[in-house]
Amino acid sequence: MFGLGVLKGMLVTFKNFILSYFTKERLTTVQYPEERIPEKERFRNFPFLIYDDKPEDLRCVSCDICAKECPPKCITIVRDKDEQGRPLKRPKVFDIDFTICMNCGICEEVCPFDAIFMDHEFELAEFGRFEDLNYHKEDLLKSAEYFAKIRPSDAARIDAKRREKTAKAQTETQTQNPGTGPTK
Amino acid sequence: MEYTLKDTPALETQTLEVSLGPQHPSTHGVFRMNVTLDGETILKLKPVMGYLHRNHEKLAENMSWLGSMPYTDRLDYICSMTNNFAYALAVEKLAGLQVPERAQYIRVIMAELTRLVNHTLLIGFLLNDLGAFFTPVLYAFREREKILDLFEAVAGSRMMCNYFRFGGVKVDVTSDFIPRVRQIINKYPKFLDEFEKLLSENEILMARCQNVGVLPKELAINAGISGPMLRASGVPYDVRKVDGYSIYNRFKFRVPIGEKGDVYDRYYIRILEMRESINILDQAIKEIPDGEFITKEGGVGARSPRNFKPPKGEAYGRIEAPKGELGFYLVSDGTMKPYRYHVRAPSFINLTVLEDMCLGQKVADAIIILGSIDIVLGEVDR
Amino acid sequence: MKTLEEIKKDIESCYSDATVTVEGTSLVVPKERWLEVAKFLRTHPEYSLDYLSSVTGVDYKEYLEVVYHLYSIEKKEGPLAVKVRTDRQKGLVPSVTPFWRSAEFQEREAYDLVGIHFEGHPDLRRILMWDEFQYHPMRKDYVQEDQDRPEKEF
Amino acid sequence: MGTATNISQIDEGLRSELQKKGIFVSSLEDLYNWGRRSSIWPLQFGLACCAIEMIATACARYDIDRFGAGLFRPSPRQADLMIVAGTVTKKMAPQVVRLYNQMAEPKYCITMGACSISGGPFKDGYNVLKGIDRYIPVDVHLPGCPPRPEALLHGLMKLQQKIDSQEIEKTAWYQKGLKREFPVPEFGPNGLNPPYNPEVFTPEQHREITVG
Repeated sequence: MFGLGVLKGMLVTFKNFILSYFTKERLTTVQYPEERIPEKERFRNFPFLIYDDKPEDLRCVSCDICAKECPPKCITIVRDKDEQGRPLKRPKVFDIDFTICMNCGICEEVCPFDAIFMDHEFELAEFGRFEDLNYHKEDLLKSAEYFAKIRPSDAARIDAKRREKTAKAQTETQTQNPGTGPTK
Repeated sequence: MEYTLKDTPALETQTLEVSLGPQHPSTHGVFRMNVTLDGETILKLKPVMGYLHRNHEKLAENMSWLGSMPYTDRLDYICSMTNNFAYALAVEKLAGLQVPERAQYIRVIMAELTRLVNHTLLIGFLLNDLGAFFTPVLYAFREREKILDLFEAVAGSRMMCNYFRFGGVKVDVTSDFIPRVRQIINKYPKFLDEFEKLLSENEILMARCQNVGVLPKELAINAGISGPMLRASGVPYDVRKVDGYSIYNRFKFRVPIGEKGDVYDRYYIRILEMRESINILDQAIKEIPDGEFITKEGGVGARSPRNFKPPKGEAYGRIEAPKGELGFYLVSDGTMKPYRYHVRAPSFINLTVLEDMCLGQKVADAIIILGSIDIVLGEVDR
Repeated sequence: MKTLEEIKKDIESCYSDATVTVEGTSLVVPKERWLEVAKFLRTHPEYSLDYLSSVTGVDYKEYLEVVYHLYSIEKKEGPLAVKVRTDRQKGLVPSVTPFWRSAEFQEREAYDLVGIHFEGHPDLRRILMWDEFQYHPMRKDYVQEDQDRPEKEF
Repeated sequence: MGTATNISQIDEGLRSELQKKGIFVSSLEDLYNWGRRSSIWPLQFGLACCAIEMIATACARYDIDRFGAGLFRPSPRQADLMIVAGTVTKKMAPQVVRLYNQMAEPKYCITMGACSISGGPFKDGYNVLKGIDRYIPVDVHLPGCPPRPEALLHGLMKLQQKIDSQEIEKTAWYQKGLKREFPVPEFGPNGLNPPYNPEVFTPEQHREITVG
């Protein structure tokens, strides 16, 4: 019979149509604003700067490695200076141009001070290009608790590593000058 | 004089110059075909490219070796993992790096999953060109979402994975990775059977695709065609079997070969290749060992890609990407930036024979022939 | 696949004055003899390198170079890299499209991006850039236009 | 095109009272904007990787049809939203501007992905235009490379908010005799002439990068 193939195809579509009323698993649509897909821990969208307790003391020491490594060159860092003009271990300006960033995560990999991580936040549509999408230091700050909330296993691994590093640093300072006791 | 049909002179037809322009629903992106038509049949067809020429090779020349890795995701933006695979292989050949066992298995699993995604999508878009407006694409994207969830859970991004590093992979797979791959493999043959029942015996598909756009064997070899298009014309040449790169010679899998080399063979060979990929995945997840996922000595520790300076020299690494033979020709002058970085793109070279296959066919067939070649403009224009 | 020295000896046995040199992992062929050597590599039963995988134009500041990677389908043999050099000003290399059709697009790309003219190519036009473009962007001395230049320079 | 919420002159208390009685009160503007916002027809226009993500948004899982924007029109005459999804190269820019001119008013433009906003990762390429807003006015910028399908839906919702807050008499396309025709750039020897359209775009001052 000539039309058999077409009929079999229609049968498949019909079966899918009928079964979608019974098996819940066939309804794959996610009603986006109300219902959301569970976020994957390793999802990386745009970077953010992490601070431990107060937004002032960032982990970032403005060593410029991430700005050099960034393939599309979208990070701008200007080092902070104190009154006498000596450079400080803190960025005065830390801009990430979100219109250039390609979410590749290389800045997170190369940062030796675990100061920059990739965020899960993706609702960033804006009207203005230059005024809204060029994120400055204040807009990039996120707390360590937020980082632990969105990426628990990475946060645990990194915190363990940092604790062990500070502990080792303390034991070294003890062995060099035992008299003065533990220095911060 | 009484006018009879017989004295009418041959109907002088004018040839019509049409440009199936850069913005056209059938060109899978920004690709243009200057077609000279006599009525419906095609007299001449000149492809025009370059509308997505994003200068990937010029950018790579002032960027560190690892800095180009996220850019390779954007070459053939449907299968990002195989682009990373080809680039990583070429650099490892250049720098002489060894890859640990576990990383080899992870790479093969990721490459075969990408092949599944690419072939499913191709069939969806080919049927879209054939007139089955959006239904096969909906089936195809439903399966693609499952595999992309897996890529996102492991590599961090749905489409732009940036997951491979020189000497291994960026980070180890998650603990639930193997069960999820097994779950995908168990369900995929059922989906393929349903897809075949929906499409393969469809008379409209057979009538429109058989004996259309036939590619003879000698022309295929002479024109440097590679991948499923070459095998659909009857040439048993699969880079996975020929080069046996990575650990592909450990897996037993067959290479499907077509006979006539028309659009239907190219469509059907991709379904058979998907079944072979499932076969490879099945063997790979059984034998995946534990161990480190990136080589320690010489491998680019993620800490400083700028100190990764391969020795002076050049290397040409190639793999069997889902679209064909994807090759990277890298020239290094010992500094942290490649001196010359050339991508041998399968879609770009497979287009050489587009005109030969379309001559004498109807315009509607030219669109299907282009669909069966499976081009992605990010790779054609680089 | 025979080693590069044997291939060199074979070529020189057939064409006495072909000064083929081996450089690293590739064979450097003078551009005057390149058509004969290509014909030899393609038709000789022992090589039958009938699959030209990739053609690349490279700019080495003093000279331009075209790198061909050849494979044999029946013998399933690995890449033979052949280099042909020409000077920068009037870069002219004989085109191998009569032997391998896959060179057609790739030579047009090498002409478009690096500026090597292929003599005997059926239709040597720009393939990636638009036709009014007058530079060869992959050359090392190419200067890119400034998109933010002020109005008066329109 | 501010984003202030729509200040329809109806007093809220009165409105809720009537609604209890089943009477729905709305200003003509609200109804008009609601109708336009809930059936935006996008142009079927994909350039690169973001186009695949746009198609994924149109498919079953993220389903752009729930916002009324599912009908992708191939011809610009019937579309009123142009989603520029992918890298706009200099060779493609004249076509994009011509397409935008061919669309009927009221027309909107979403630049999806970093490439169409500012050239994105390919901004140093010799053939890449540093953002399509050099030639045509853009309503919503959507960063990401590629933005997730949900991010595109969020961008669409942001555009819908913008349409909601438009007052018909004041919008540009409602004025009498409006002729919004953006000049199509020509191909020059080394790039496009003119490099940008002065009335639409003023180049932001070049910021120095401290790298190297």
